[in-house]
Amino acid sequence: MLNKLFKFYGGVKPPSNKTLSNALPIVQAPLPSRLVVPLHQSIGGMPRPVVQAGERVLKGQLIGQADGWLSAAVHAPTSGTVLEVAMHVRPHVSGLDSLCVVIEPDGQDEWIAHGPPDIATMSPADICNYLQQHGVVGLGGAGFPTHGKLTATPAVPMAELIINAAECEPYITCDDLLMRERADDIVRGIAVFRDMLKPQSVIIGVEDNKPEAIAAMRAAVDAQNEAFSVVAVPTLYPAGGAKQLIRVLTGKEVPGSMRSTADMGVQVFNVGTAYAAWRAIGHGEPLISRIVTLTGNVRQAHNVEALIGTPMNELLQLAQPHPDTDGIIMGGPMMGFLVPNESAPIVKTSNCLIAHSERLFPPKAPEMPCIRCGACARACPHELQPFELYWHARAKDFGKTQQYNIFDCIECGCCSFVCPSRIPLVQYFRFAKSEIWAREREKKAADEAKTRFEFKQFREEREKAEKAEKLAKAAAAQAAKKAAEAAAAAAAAGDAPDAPPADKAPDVAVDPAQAAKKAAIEAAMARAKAQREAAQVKNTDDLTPEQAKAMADIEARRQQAGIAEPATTTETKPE
Amino acid sequence: MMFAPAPFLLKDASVSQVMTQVCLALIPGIAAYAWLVGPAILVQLVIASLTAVAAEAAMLKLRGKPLAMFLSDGSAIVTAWLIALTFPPLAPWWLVVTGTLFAIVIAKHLYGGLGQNPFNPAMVAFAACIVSFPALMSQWPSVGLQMPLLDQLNVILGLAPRVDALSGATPLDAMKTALKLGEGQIDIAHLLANQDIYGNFAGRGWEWVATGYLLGGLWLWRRKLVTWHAPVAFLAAMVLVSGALWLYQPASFASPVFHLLSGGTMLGAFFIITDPVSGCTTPRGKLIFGFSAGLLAYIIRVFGGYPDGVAFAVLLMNLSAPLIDQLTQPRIFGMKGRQS
Amino acid sequence: MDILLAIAIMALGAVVLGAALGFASIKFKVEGDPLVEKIEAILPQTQCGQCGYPGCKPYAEAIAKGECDINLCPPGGMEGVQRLADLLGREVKALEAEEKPKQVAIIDENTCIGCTLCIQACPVDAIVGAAKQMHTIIAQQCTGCELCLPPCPVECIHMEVIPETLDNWKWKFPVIEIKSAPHDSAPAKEAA
Amino acid sequence: MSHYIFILVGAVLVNNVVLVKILGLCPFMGVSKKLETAYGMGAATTFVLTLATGSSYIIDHFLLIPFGLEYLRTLSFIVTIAAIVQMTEMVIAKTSPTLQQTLGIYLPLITTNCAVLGVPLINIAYGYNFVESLLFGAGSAIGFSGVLILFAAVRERIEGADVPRHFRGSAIAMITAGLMALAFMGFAGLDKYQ
Repeated sequence: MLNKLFKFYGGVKPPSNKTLSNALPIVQAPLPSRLVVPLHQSIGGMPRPVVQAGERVLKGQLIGQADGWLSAAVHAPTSGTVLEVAMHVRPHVSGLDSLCVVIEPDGQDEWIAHGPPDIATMSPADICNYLQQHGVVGLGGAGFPTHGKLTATPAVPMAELIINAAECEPYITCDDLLMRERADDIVRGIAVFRDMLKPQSVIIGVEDNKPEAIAAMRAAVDAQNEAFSVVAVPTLYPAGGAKQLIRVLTGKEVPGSMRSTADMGVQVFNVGTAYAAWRAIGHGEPLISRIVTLTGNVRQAHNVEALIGTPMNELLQLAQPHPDTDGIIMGGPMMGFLVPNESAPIVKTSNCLIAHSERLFPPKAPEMPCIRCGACARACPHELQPFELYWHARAKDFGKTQQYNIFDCIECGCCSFVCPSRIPLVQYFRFAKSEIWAREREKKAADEAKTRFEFKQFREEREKAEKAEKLAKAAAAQAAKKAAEAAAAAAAAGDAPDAPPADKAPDVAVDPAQAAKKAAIEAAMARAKAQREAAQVKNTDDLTPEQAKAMADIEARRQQAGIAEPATTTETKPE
Repeated sequence: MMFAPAPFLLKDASVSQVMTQVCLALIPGIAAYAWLVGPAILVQLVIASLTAVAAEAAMLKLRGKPLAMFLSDGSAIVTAWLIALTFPPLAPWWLVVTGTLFAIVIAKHLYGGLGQNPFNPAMVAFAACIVSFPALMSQWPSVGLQMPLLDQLNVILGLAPRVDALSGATPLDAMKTALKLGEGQIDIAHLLANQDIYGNFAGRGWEWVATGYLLGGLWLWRRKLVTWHAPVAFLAAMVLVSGALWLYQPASFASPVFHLLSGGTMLGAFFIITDPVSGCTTPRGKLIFGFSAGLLAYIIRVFGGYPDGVAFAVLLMNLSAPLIDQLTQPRIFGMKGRQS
Repeated sequence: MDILLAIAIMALGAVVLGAALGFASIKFKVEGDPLVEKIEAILPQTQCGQCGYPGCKPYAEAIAKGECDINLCPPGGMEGVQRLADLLGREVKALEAEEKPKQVAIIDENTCIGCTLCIQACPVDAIVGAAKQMHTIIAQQCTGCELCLPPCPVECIHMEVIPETLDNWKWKFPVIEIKSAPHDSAPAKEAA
Repeated sequence: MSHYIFILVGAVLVNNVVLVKILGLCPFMGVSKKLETAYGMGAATTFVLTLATGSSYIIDHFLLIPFGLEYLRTLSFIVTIAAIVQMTEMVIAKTSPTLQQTLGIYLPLITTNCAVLGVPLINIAYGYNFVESLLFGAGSAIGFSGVLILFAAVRERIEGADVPRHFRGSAIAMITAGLMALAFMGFAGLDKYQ
């Protein structure tokens, strides 16, 4: 091996159980009875639905338009009819619903017109846009839109492009099989990334328990005359964590506070992402299916290529689960979760479905108190002190948890794995993290509320001041008028024939009198206007487009309901 | 469906496994001890264990905690054994019972039980008893005195008079007394030459007990139940300070070997200061903890008013441990070589 | 004589110390009160006035001066009280009023007559609309202070508890799981 | 020289003002909930105590004894200490208002802190000279701050412990203080060793 490998601290070696599912080739899953495609499948903005119930869609047709820069489009996985666009359960540990497009397949699987773009004429920005439109997101777990990692133009030159094929979680073999069977397309996908990021070197990291995949990848790299190095990394969970893999392959440690690894001159993509990117660029196919490992308590564990939106329980039937299966774990046994509702659909990040049974995963013994043995600290790949974090998270002392760097925790589960007291440590950390986030949200909302409140106060003060000023002006005008009248009266009184200077007096007096009158009228009008303004607050001036749209919608609805006529026509003011 | 958080795979480990292994590691030392002073120590172990389990059960019941789960963790047994092993083997039964009760009820359960006590319960028991009953806690059987089990039982149960002949002192205590009484006329070399009390380098026979503890401790280290930091630092501090003073004035200070193999040094190094609950948990913290405990133990046992300093040293470090831990947090992943 | 001497010496001491203190009080005079800002940062900024002060800042000032208790802010909840107690080293007290879940005001579109009264009442400008037009509440900006409820002449505003969505969903505190019947039951959430 | 070291170390450890002499318990219990506050209180008390021992020695030797006014000792010490405390409070109010708030009532209470009054009186009882008095005062103050900080760190940890309901808060803190005093008994006799 040319590459010098580094070690990361901690890590555990759970039984890998990969041989269960890596013996059989990838099978194309049959069309399910219906597809529920969640619109929100990646980090970032929620895509907007662009289809309506009853509409016929073709395979690969856009159904969710990317919203904002950090968002990825969603496509129809097969041809059929849109049944509804409604809230459906999502594969999320909360079991909450989100907006989904439900499609009834027509069985024809009819593709929309598609074909590879002319990549030679595309600028990097075009390619990014193209990937976004084709819904390519990271398939490793988090679902970060791929173009987001490709557009970053860091000040640091890109030193290494790392392809994460470690697949360190037990049971999962989808990347393994993908590399064995489709190494050529993967390498082409990597080449696209390489051309865009222009790194000094490209390293493909594979855990050394996948010799066939390593061989296949090396063969594909050689066949395409690429200079990528395929490196076997020691099998140690979580070697497939992005930061751990970077550490192992390059020796660089990316701090938890650093948002993007690009700032260290490294970028990491999952091997499946590279494949999906090539399907999009080389074939024009959007991301509508993925390889899913079906394993666990099943008769025939294997990998399938499943359409996004396939209900999990339907898909798992392909592997013939044993009758004592009592749940489905999405993801691996270390970081996955039991799906609260088994009819939840496969999404872009569903890499593995494990049939859960108590025989396979015996129920945990009850939680004992922490004895501070430090086993978790020795296992933590981020060198945290999980028992201290636990101690403070349990006491809900979140400030302290932040002091102990809770946000550096990657929730890999090593600490829970080794804990002799069987404490669900990760669970405590997730709890603490989401509490801290909620607090930050509240704090932000409070700050905004405060600013708006202060602005309102300021505005009211100003209005009051303006009103007072106008009143003062009016009073001044009144006084001037009075003075003028007095002067006029005086002039009139002194209208003696032997007073020549008084000749001019009426003229002079009339002018101020008229001016005063005019001023008074103006003041009155201003006053009335101010009063009107005060009474009829109108703050619809600077609305965001959405707000304006929402109001327009509501107005339209009101008119439909026949409750309120257009506001301008009549005055319907009940008492 | 149940809600079970990830990870779904767990390593086969449990608190009771940890505690059982600690007990197993104590066996060589106990065997040597029993060979040295006879079955009395086994009687004490039984008394202490029974008291500890009974007290634990009572406290768990009072606090409304699940009995079976916590009784089976074995932590009470470990505490009981440490108490029995640090108390004089012929101490009256009620002394052991009092100590154990104090340890379990006050030092452990008032703080919330397993894993939450800031002080090592066994050491709290020892300190409380030696402060309250200094005479009884200093009566050690004269070494080489072989008494049949029945006689020993009688002494423990208070049925036989505590004859002076029974009551020797530990080598440490004896030496301190001799030095104080002798007012400088007796020197260490002379005392150590007195084979009756001191054996070859430590108290005759006691070095075997210490060796037993050492073996058990090394086994614990091999099993990765303790790390090397605290024991090594503790023993290093002991050797350094005793060695320095011994070289400076061999007439009034005993050799490092003597200090390593007498009193509670070995038991403390591997079984007491390694207690993770009341000790430090960071690597640097463990080094500081061990070193300071060794230093304090030496100072107290040589210059202070008590026959051995390990218990007080451990308690003093226990109360410093939270602060040391806070100040010695290791750099986390990605933060090495940076400003924290 | 002794007594006089003693008095003289004590008086001397008093004068010296008094002078020193007087000097110090000028030298170390404190202006402003940074504490108010810290207190205000804890308050939820609903500006609801439930504490009896016209807004969060006046309440913060009153707390800093020690004029009132720290348990008068229902929107801040017990947690707010706890944090105030921590900051100020005071005893934690139970809230004066009962704690409510976070709410948002909703205007019934069909009843609203566009009188603008609620717009004037809203302390944080979270209601938009013009005269004789339906008003609407910007949900993200609504603090749930309920100040818009009383002025509405047609009672078209009501409060709704903010529902749990994926955006505000939180991990729950881990509890010892209770096993129930397996398979296909409703979304499992921990028994919180 | 070693005599002075013995006075200093003895005051810190062997005759620890809180755990052995059982003086100054109110701030020890009251201001040890948070480590940060404990640092502040420790610093404030160290400052006041050292200054108080020095100034009370001066007052005693150059004012009270020459004029035969020893019977005014307690009174004049209290007045002096009160003035020093007032001054300290002003300085703290200026430099760290949060610390002032968190120390709360305990800052003015240093005035009546038995440790602050007790140490100068012990000094006189032991017949210490000026340097010895200062050392003893500083040692006591360091001892006080030290155990206060350690105690605060322990309490922060106990805060998260599953202490039985009836023992939460001050009760378990008192027990902890007791066990700390037990640990400090280990130092007994150390200062007699010459």
